[in-house]
Amino acid sequence: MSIWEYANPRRFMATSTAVLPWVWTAAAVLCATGLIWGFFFTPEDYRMGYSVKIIYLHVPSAFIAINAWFMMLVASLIWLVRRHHVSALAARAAAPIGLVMTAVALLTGAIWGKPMWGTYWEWDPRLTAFLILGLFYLGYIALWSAIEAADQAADLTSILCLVGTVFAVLSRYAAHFWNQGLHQGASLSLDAEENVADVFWLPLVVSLAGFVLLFIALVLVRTRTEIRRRRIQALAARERLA
Amino acid sequence: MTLTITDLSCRRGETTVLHGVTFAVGAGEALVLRGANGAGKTTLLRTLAGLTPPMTGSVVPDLCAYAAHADGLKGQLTVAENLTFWAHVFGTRDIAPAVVAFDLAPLLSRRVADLSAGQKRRAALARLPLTGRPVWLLDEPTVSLDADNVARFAAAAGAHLAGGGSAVIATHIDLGLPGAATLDVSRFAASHAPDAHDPFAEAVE
Amino acid sequence: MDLGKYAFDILLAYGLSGILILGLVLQSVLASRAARKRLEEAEK
Amino acid sequence: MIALLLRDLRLAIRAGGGFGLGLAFFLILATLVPLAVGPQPDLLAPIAPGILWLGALLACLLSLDRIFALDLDDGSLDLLATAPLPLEGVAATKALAHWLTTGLPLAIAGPALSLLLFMPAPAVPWLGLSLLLGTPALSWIGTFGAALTVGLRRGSLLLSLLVLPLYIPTLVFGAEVVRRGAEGLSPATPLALLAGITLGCIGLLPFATAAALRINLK
Repeated sequence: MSIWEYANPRRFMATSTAVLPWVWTAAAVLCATGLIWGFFFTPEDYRMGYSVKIIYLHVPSAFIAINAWFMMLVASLIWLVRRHHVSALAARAAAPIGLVMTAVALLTGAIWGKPMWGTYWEWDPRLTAFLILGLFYLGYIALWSAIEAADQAADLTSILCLVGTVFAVLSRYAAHFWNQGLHQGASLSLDAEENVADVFWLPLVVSLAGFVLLFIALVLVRTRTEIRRRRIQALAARERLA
Repeated sequence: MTLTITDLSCRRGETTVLHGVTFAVGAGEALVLRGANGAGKTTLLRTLAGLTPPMTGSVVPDLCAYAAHADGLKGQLTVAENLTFWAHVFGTRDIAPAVVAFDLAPLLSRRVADLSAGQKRRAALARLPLTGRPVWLLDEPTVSLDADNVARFAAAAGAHLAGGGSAVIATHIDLGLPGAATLDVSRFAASHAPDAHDPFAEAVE
Repeated sequence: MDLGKYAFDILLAYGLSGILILGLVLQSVLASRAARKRLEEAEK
Repeated sequence: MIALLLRDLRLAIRAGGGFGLGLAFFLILATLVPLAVGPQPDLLAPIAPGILWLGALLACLLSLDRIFALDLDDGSLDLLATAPLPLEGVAATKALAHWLTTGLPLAIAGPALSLLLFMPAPAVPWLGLSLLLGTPALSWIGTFGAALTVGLRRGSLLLSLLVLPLYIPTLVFGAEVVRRGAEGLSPATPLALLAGITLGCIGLLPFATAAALRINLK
């Protein structure tokens, strides 16, 4: 059986109906475990004090914010190359999630930045790049909602996503070039010991996994909504013809 | 030069409007498209012009010259400038024959914005011979033309046919073209049965 | 429990993020329900 | 394609073509900034590079929605798409025409306007050069945005929302060139990056623009 069978809306609906409760449950359990563990059962960081607890929201949301865009990029490519409608709709479904996650990452970053750096906002390249990412999400969502014909909207937003990715990466480098910044390096890497101590790292990984599952659940739910909307449109179009 | 179309399906937006369109127009022949508003005449012409890709079947590129409702003329430019521009774009150099055929000589140095609707229409149709393409696709070419101008247009179209060209015309009036066949596009109206190309044509759950 | 001098910041971060994310979840689920209802009506 | 370029240039300079609107906007902006922030040279000089680049960017944005919308309305775009020209060529020609009527005048006017904002003298040639190198990218990106939104009602607001984020790298490197020039540093690196962005846009974006046009003409 080929993976592309899931690209059939009917097949996708059936599979997602079966899978969704499990994904929701797993997402809720992991998010709750990670966040509660992080919030109640981790010690103070010697440098940042208890403010380090914000990391359990900040890092996962930033991770999702970036990877939601990559998911949209892949889904757009699949739509452009193989014309699978579900793929285009999944890209559409992921955009608002990416936007909210970007907002959460920026918000938690700002709140964390105040005690650490003494300011809510700093034109640090990472922060700037996230702000720019948010703008790209806004443009993408605006283009989707502006075009009525669904396939045309899918085509145009896919092209925007491809071009936008190139410019988003360029903007990231531009921001880095423009201001060297005070944000610490990525806190999650393979040699985690060096960056974040184990006590903080384990709950962080759990909460990260929870956010990933939450993202999957949300994408599934929203894609189902989009598929149903398309079906409603198709029915309306048939009614007009008849 | 014969335009042969076999089993063409055309769509407007995401709905298949025409299905199984089959016809042939030979050199010197004209095909008049009939059908109620919304039957798909414009859709068929746009598909033949290569603007809308067909769902099934194929069209030959660069064979047809398309003239739509919109004139494709710039109001701020003179008639001569407009025609010369289109001649350059299509790689023909001489606008004189077209000017003669549509009797545009007195209007050449006038701005298009200052022309009457009928004159504008004539200038727009004069673009067709400039394309140097054998098949003319005309969407309601006689809209806003009075009887005189209709006759002038019919004469120009007749000359095009006599010269071995052909034409597909969506029109409601009889142009009296020699060798004109009529095709009612509603014959090809896509059935309302589910469309095999559209995964949303059947219930999704 | 004592969150030290950053208690307000931490709670604010968790609170606002919670509102945003739960809002998104709620909106997604409600939109999904609405679409399902409208589709059921349309299919009839 | 030369015929198309000449036609677009001719249309721009004929009455109602909008040539010079961008330039006038640029001039007004350079006048309004001192009125808003105060006339002190030590206040204006450091922000002059940024203001001028931002002004150029917004002036470019003003005329973007005309690039394809007028041709779509009068049917020319349909005809161009059926013409033997490749649509990519049409896209590139349109962008070039936009640059010649908007970007190039801005690049020429920029150094003159920099006097109004007390920009340090060593930075003035860098401003001209960076605008000359950077504004083509603005036109090419803008043409892409115009192709995406060509069929839409109220497309021009959406166009700004789509295009402005894409302008960010150009703006950053362009303004950085001038800032470094003003501080007496070597602007070679941002200048090279700016030129790289422009070359990339000129080489690749017409394909995306043509793809968007084809979808919109369907």
